[in-house]
Amino acid sequence: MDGVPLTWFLMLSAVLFGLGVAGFVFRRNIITVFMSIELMLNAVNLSFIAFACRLGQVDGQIFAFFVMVVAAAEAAVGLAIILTVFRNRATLQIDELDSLKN
Amino acid sequence: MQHLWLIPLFPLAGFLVNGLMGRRASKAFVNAVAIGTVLLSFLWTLKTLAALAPLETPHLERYFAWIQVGDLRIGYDLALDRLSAVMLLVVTGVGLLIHIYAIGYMGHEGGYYRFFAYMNLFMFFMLTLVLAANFLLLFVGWEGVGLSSYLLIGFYFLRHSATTAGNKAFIVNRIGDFGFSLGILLILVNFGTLEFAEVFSKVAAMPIEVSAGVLTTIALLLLVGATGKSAQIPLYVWLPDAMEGPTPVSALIHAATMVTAGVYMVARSSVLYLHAPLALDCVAWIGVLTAFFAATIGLTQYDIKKVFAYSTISQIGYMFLALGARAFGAGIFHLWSHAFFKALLFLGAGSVIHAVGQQDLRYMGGLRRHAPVTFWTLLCAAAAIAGVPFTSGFFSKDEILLAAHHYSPWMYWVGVVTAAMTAFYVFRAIFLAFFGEFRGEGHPHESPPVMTLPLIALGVLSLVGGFFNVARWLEPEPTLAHHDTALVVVSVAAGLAGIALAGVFYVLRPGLADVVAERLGFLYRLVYNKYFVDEVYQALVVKPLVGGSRDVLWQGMDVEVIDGAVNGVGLRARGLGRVLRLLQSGYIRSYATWVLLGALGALLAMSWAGGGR
Amino acid sequence: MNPYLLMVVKAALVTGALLFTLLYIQWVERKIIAHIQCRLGPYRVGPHGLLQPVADTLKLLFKEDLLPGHVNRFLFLLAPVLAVSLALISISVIPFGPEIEVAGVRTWVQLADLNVGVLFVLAISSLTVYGVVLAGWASNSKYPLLGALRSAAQMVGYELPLGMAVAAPLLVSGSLSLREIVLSQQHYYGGFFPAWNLFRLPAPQVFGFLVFLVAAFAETNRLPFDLPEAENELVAGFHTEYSSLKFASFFMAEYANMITVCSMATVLFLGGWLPLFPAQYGSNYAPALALAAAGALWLYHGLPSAFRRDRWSLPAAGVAALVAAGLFLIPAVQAIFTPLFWFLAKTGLLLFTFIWVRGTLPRLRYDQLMRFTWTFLFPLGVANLMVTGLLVALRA
Amino acid sequence: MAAAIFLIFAFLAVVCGLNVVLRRHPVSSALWLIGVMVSLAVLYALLGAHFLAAAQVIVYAGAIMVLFVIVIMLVNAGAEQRSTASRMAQHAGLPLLAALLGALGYVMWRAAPAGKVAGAAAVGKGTAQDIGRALFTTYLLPFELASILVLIAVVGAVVLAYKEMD
Repeated sequence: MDGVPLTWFLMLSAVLFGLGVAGFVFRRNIITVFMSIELMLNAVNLSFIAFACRLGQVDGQIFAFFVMVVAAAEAAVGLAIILTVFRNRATLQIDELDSLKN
Repeated sequence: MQHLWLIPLFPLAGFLVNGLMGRRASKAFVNAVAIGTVLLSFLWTLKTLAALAPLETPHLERYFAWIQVGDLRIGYDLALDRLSAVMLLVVTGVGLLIHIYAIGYMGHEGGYYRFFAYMNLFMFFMLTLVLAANFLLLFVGWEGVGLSSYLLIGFYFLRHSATTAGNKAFIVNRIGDFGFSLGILLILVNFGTLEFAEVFSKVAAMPIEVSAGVLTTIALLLLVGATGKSAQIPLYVWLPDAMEGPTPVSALIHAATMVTAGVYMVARSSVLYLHAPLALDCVAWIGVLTAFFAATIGLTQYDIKKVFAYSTISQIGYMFLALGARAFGAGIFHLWSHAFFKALLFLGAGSVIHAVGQQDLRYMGGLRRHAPVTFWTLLCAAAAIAGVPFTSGFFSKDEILLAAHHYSPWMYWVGVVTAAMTAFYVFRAIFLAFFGEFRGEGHPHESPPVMTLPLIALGVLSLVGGFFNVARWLEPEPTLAHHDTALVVVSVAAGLAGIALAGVFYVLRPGLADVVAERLGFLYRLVYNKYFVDEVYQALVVKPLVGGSRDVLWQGMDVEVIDGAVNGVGLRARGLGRVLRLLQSGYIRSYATWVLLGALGALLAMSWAGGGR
Repeated sequence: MNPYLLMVVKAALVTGALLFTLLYIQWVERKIIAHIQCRLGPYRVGPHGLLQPVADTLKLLFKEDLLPGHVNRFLFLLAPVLAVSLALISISVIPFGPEIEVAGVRTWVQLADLNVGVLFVLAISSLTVYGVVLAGWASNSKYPLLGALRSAAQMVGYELPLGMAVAAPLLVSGSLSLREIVLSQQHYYGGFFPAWNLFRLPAPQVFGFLVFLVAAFAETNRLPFDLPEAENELVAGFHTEYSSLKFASFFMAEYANMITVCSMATVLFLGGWLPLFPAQYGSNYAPALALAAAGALWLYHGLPSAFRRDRWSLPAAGVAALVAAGLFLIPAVQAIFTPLFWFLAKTGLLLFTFIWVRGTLPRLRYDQLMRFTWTFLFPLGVANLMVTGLLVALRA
Repeated sequence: MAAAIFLIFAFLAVVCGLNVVLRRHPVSSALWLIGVMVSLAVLYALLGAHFLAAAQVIVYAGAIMVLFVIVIMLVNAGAEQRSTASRMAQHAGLPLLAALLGALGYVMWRAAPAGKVAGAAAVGKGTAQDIGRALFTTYLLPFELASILVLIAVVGAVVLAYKEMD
């Protein structure tokens, strides 16, 4: 858009991505962790769309579209997994789900 | 575009349908698919030939690049010329008749669908072999027919002898194929292409001093493959054992089509061989020796299928003799007539076996009355193979012997003696089976029409097949100008003498044969035991090979070195894993941190490499 | 004229009209339900209970605003705000009429025309579920939670057929802008039969309309799909813990949603502000005629009425209607208000259907509700969409 | 005007994003995340991607986040407890995150030194027609694959969650 440098969008995208990473690394609730992933995806989408706008192409938007589709599929399956985990282990603490070690 | 690809495709479709769904399908369905696809192939062959007649120049069809590496392009290309047209007619026509015959012969066997699926698979590979426009595709067909041959020899896989015979055929063929593939590689290295037309034009353009060594090596290596596939000395030992397979298989694969693939291949490479005279001399030697020795063994065998198997080896020896004598057309001519009468001999033998449930000639006899159709058709075939005038075998054998005489007179005389022996052992089998009193048990009976009709068709073809002179068709300008009547008379007389001798030994004076055998003593035992070739091979090749494999390769190489190395690597990996396992904390957040580290690394690597600009 | 000022004026007008409608649609509903059930309905406050909504509003305003101690305070307060604001936003893209000229200013009777207006409405309507869900969850109490869960599943479940039903007329009209969609329905078959998307070739959207209407019932939590607030099993569903103004907000949101979906149905299927028949057959005089008829009826019934109060209130209304009818004969007024009349008539008819259904049909069981959408409504919507797409593609 | 809108909604997005990470209760995080998504939708619209702006709200806020909220309610997730099981994340997380942000900033600073304005040429690229045309021509195969992916996800989710109905 006129007057808004591309870099601003990319900065915002980077900041949101960083927030997502922080959530992923530092949060203990598995659902919140999952939401942090969505936050990262959103941040990346913003980059895609900003580049698409900058280059005057529609391709970046298509990528963002596919990211959304994949995110929807991922959310459906991921949440089903979380529900199953919760049924079996009665916890959402990510650090307690550590039976896949050693 | 004549859509040549359809010809091999039909049997392949039949193989897939029967192989995948045949188990649950009815016999009628399996029959319809198996016969129908071969019939379609046959009809399409006829249509194609009619469209392309008179086929004076080869017809090439390119479909797609199979292998494309640098300049090398090996395509899935099919070609049709007169040589492959003859082969096509033999394969699809005789194949069709044998398929029909098999309905009756295999009617009560288990694995019915499996049998026909394999037969169709064989047809696919054989047609690929015949139609291939380059050496590699030919090799595909070559190996494929070997595979189907192995599968069909071991069809009665519950019989130990059948699986052993299958293995033997496969392994012996492998030796030949090794040479063959080396030959193909040498062609590729020297000419940079595998396409027949290009290779042969480059061969023809090669100066003689360059070509002699290379071409002779190539031709000899190809010949190794041919001897393996076509059961010639020294690799013929698998064919008699291959009679363990069902009789239609023996007729189709081990008499009419597959075993003649070597002849076809040498004829196909005739240009190459003509530029390697030494190799061609080898072909002639191998041919004449095989023809003679196999015929002598055939004299003494009592298993009807073994008799015909040695006869096949001997007859293919004739074909090789023709090829070696530079009479390629004559060789293919004999291939053509041989396909009819030898398929008929096997099918007739199958009918006899079907009638008495027995393969041993000593327990047959007098079947003339019980199985008249079988008798008369077999008689046609026997007449043809014995070279009785104006049957198909007469014309083709005549061509060969003439060429042999032109090439080297002593080979002609060996050929004549072999012809006499051929007539003798074939009629010996006929007389033992059909004359005299029935010596076996049970009630012999004629086969059903579905079996006798193909016999009749092949009988007619055996009698009249020679009037279509394949040799002239393939080589319009005959290499031999003169036609020596005296030589023809001699060979015919030899054949008739063989028949007469057989008649004396087994019809007029039964018992004389045993007396003669006793007189000959050692010689008879030597021939009866097939010159102990199997035993010699066992002692000289198999034993050392197996022993060496066990002690050196298995215990020494495999267990000590390879296993040691593999296990050592495994142990190291486990040791390393014990350390790296500490990373596997089970905490997702730790993993996330590692991912973060990786992402950072990737980012830095990218910006260091100049990305982001 | 300053475009921002114009926008403000338009926004004020639309908001005012909307709030007024919200206030009085409850009165209308109560009256209609009452008459369906052979009652009189509100009658005490004002003539024919006309001041009842005002009284109700005052009552709710002055009731004690309870904030239960066990709730999540932030979300508890956020939920009604979310519900009502989302319900009101969608109205901004609905086109009520064509471009008009008032005192030299040309403008569209629409607050904003987005080129993805339909998607905007869908997006907003997909968010309305949060109001309910958050309310139920923040209440921290079992009935609201159950109501909220039911509501979430129901709204997600019925949003799909709704989306399918919305997509089909888009294909027929070939645009995502609500204004363009209305304009595309402008012609008449044979000179008199309206080419509304409901009837439009090549793919008449009869099934699409039905699917839309049924899904709309569920989306707005109306009977027969008002499971989230089924009073005989869940007390009052998600808003059990709410009182006074916050309760009123949910109430308002529900009616605002109803108005939105009815407007959407009008725009998507019934030709928006376009008249039922073309102007040469006198469609411009239809409003005057209708008002005059209503006025005459009220005068006829009011003058000899049995109730003392009616003897002046009904005739007064009748006279007012007749005056309005007269106003509609003035060309300037006619030009501005006739499209509006048609729009309101169609939307009103649909709203009446909503109320009528509420007065007629019983509530479904929850499993019936879910099975209905997943096994019938959604497949029907998909089939309708595919057939429509096929027909449109064939014509193109 | 555009810059003002950008600044407002970028600020909103960052504030919401911070809250997503900092709030201790999953429901709060989810709601703040919706805030991020809606702000981003506005930014998409600002960039001319109207269709994606709508899709962002419909798909992310209207579908995915509803799922999240419902699941949070179903499992009745409370505020999370602190735990320090992952020493790796505890110690290396923050420095690495800072390094990542620094690297990103560095790359961006190198790539776009100053003043490059997001192109005005883009306006009008991003309507439903443009997206649809690209989706059904150039990206037809990925589109179909995505539909299969979604189908698989539906089946997978049903299979995973089915036990509940026993």
